[in-house]
Amino acid sequence: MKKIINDPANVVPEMVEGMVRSYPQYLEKIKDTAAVVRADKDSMSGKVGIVSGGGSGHEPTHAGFVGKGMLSAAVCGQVFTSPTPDQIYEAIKAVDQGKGVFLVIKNYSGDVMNFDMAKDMADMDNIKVKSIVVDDDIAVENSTFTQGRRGVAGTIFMHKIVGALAQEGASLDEIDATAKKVLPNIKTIAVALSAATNPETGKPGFVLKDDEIEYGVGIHSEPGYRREKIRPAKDLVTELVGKLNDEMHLDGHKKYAVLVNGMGATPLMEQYIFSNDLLDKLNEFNVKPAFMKVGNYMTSLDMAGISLTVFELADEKWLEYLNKPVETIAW
Amino acid sequence: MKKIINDPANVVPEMVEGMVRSYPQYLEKIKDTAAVVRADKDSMSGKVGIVSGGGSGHEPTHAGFVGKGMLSAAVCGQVFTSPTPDQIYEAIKAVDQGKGVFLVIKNYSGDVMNFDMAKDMADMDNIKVKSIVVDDDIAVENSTFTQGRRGVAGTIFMHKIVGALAQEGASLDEIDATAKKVLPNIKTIAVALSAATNPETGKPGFVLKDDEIEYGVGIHSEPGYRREKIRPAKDLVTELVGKLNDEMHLDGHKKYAVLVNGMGATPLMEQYIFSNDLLDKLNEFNVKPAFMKVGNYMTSLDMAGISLTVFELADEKWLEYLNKPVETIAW
Amino acid sequence: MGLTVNNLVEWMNNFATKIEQNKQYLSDLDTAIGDGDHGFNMSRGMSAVSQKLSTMPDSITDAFKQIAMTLISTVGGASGPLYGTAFLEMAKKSSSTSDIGELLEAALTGIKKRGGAVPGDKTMVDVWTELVPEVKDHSLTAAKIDEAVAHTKELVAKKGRASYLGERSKGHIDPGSQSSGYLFKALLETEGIL
Amino acid sequence: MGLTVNNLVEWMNNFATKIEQNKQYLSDLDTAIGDGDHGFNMSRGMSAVSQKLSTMPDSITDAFKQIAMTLISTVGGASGPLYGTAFLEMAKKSSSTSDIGELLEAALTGIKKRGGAVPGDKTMVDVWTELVPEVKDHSLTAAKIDEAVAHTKELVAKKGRASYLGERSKGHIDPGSQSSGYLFKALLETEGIL
Ligand SMILES: Nc1ncnc2c1ncn2[C@@H]1O[C@H](COP(=O)(O)OP(=O)(O)O)[C@@H](O)[C@H]1O
Ligand SMILES: Nc1ncnc2c1ncn2[C@@H]1O[C@H](COP(=O)(O)OP(=O)(O)O)[C@@H](O)[C@H]1O
Ligand SMILES: [Mg+2]
Ligand SMILES: [Mg+2]
Ligand SMILES: [Mg+2]
Ligand SMILES: [Mg+2]
Repeated sequence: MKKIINDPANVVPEMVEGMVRSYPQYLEKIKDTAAVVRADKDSMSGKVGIVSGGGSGHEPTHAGFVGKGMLSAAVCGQVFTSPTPDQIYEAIKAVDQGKGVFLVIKNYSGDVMNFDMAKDMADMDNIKVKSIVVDDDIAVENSTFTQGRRGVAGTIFMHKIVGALAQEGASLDEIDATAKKVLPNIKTIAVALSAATNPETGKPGFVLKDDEIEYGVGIHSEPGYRREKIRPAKDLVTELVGKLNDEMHLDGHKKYAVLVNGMGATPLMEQYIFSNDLLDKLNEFNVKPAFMKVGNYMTSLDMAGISLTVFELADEKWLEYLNKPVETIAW
Repeated sequence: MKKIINDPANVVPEMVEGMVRSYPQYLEKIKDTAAVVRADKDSMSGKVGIVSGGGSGHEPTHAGFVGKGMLSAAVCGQVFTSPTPDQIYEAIKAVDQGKGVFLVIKNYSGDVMNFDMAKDMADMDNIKVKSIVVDDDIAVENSTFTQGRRGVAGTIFMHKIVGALAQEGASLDEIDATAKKVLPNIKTIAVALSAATNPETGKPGFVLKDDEIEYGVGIHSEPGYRREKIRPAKDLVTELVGKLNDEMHLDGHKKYAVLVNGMGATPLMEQYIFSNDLLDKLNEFNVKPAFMKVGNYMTSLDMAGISLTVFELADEKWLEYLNKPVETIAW
Repeated sequence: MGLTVNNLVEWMNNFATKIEQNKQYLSDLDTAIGDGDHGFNMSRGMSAVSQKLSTMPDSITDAFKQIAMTLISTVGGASGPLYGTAFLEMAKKSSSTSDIGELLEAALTGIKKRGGAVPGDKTMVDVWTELVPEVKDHSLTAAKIDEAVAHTKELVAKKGRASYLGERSKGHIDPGSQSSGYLFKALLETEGIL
Repeated sequence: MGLTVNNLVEWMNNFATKIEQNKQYLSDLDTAIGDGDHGFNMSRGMSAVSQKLSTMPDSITDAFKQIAMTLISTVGGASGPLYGTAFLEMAKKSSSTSDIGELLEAALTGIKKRGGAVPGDKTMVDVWTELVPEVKDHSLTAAKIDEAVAHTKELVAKKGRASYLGERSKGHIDPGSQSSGYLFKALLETEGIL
């Protein structure tokens, strides 16, 4: 493991300091926590607060999306480890303006439980808290008897939608209702060329051979659904779009937002080549994305790979929300 | 070599297609070239055109900076290979509005010669062309008898300044004069943990051991000035800031813009940890950056490492120019 | 003699030592079917607990509360709220009883409520469900602990990160069950509580 | 006999073959002191030239012009404008002479002007400077070509990418000099021109 760090045990606090100090126009640290809150307090006044967070290692997610028009605060857990309830609770308190706070949680048992405990703590303070648990990763079979699907890159679309709603003054209930409608329309699937190496453990999550790839991996190097020899970008697109189409039945009469997301160590060159093939493939379905982003948004440290998110814009307003300007580091 | 590509010989045209198709709001392809021009033609009307470019593999540079307030066009060469004069010439013609065209060139013999030939071609069309050759990399000893220093990440500050000037209607001569003043104030130095693997050759530029780093590498895996064992982020900062200080004598009474640039495969987490140590180190010089950016701006495919650029804001207006809003994919 | 502040602290310190010694092993178990951090998470938490308990708490309730709060605020991940909840429930229950069997039963109820797992889901719930009755019956043995932990190997995960693997989670010991095994081993080794 | 359209095309095809055969070697030389692409750059260019010349040009001037333009628009990097300029200057000169020595002399002047390198800078200029007089004197031999190329090994680069290495560029053959060596070898092997 060769990384630009100091003590592996301190990567998160040092990273948070670095972010906040590099971008004071957007971020402030919440005292004695690894959570950050919008520097522009005026933009939050009278609005519902939006709090997200999770394990670190997914930068620019989540802190990179804190700012006017998007998140009010983000809580940074240890690497790939959910933040603790006390920290989430501090973030909730820091953003509450009496209108309530909405939590965007990715569906991992750790995240769900820690955010739930924080909610319990906020309840005792009479802060109204509602939440959505994002589960966009279609690699995992869905079932009510299990943990269900993971929350991955599609989460940033959720951040953008609820952030835009909050900014225009929507109530907690309105935000909650829209988030629930949005949720089933966001689907993501990934392919990895290599796993991430957690600085704390110093080991990669899995090891792929020099010519192997794995479909369906999660953002913490959770193993995927199939391993095979590397193939041309076109074939990767065919596999991933095929999986997405099975789920959401791509339809040229519908509108879609698309996110091609680099996992951390994948050059933009590869992401754009993938995007080129993707747009060809979507053309076969008569689909032309109404909104598209390509880049490193929900990373997994130094994992090489790409995830593909398709978000069906079932409501005309959602495209408007995606296009609303924000003041953040990374959107 | 494991990459998300199709035919290695086609990576550049496919990448350019992918970029233009993913971001039609910013970019258009110039017919029969691998050059892109601003989609927003109105924003160029009556203004000096700004053209940059160079070998590909540095994404989001250069095409990611094409848009209102920054570049008018960018020419994408083969991977790590200067574009050819005919392509540069097409870009010059595509952006000329009768006010002349300004070229931002990185100091590599290939780039300089190809852009020079394009200039000759434009001359024959009576298009006024001026240019600046950026040579911000202090890793290499300077000398008038040699090629001189390389142009690296600091180039994006040049893009921003001349782009802002052009946007506010400055003349070609004014832009040229400011660019000349800006040039000696931009200095960059890098450290690599691994070299880039060019998809065409399939080989890394150099090989570092599992615990080795190299200071002073270029953006095409040109070897640097010293190789040693990996050290804590703090020590890397000390080395790089030391080199920069030798050149520019950091001074708390002066204003600086800072760019912490990831080389492609370095997670943002590491870049922010580096930034945190950097800001501590700059504090020792009583320097607090007036402008700062952290992220992957001038990459070198899948190279792991960081470059540090310090830009002395000798003129108050330059900070204004840096802060002017733009409409690009990547600034 | 039963549970006292002293032997509770001893139990925790013993647990902390076991976690520290098996930090890598626990993380390796987690690498196979999770994200490889369980040992590091627990070690971060239990060394904070040891640190905290170096100042002797005033009461059993106080001790449980401190353990719970420390775990909740340092461990994170899935195991943090689960172990945290377990000790929080023991804190609550300890105002009415100091019987370790009843306390652990309250803890188990808390874990199940917090995580929604049921026996057979290949989580720490399996080990606790197996061993709490043994504590109550005064029949806990090292062999029974080992067996309860080993039993999770055959199961297919339905909750937690391992559930994403479906059938492929079979054949691996559940890391949270293994750390719970250490908790019960430490309890067994602490004289006077059982 | 001297230079004709026919033997010029033969020369170029022979050069293209040599480049193709040594593509990897040229890139390896460039990896040591540059960016490892010289073989790929030249191969891209010369296979385009071969392709272009498969339709026989009308005149020597026309042929040189086509070669120049093809190299300029396909090679890129440093070698593209340099080889391109060389052939462009030969095209210009060919309106007044078909003497290969004079043509190559004009080419060398163009290369020096375009790149600003002087002999000793460890660039293709070294090989050209050494060999053009040999062509003019009708004394070019394979051994002299090899020697001129090998001589660049000792030099410290002052121009081009290798210059960033300073002293460390010593001990490596300059890739552009090696490809120029192939150009002269191909010339030597083409009957009738010299
Ligand atoms: N819903 C749940 N109910 C009970 N136990 C759970 C649940 N989810 C996870 N666990 C336990 O937590 C352990 C993993 O803990 P840890 O690795 O620290 O957290 P994370 O999975 O967030 O990385 C699992 O081995 C399992 O025993
Ligand atoms: N200024 C110059 N003058 C003459 N020849 C040069 C100059 N710069 C580079 N060269 C030649 O070009 C060769 C490198 O070409 P190539 O690798 O194709 O381009 P690049 O350096 O842009 O990758 C060098 O080996 C050298 O012979
Ligand atoms: Mg974890
Ligand atoms: Mg090159
Ligand atoms: Mg884990
Ligand atoms: Mg080269």
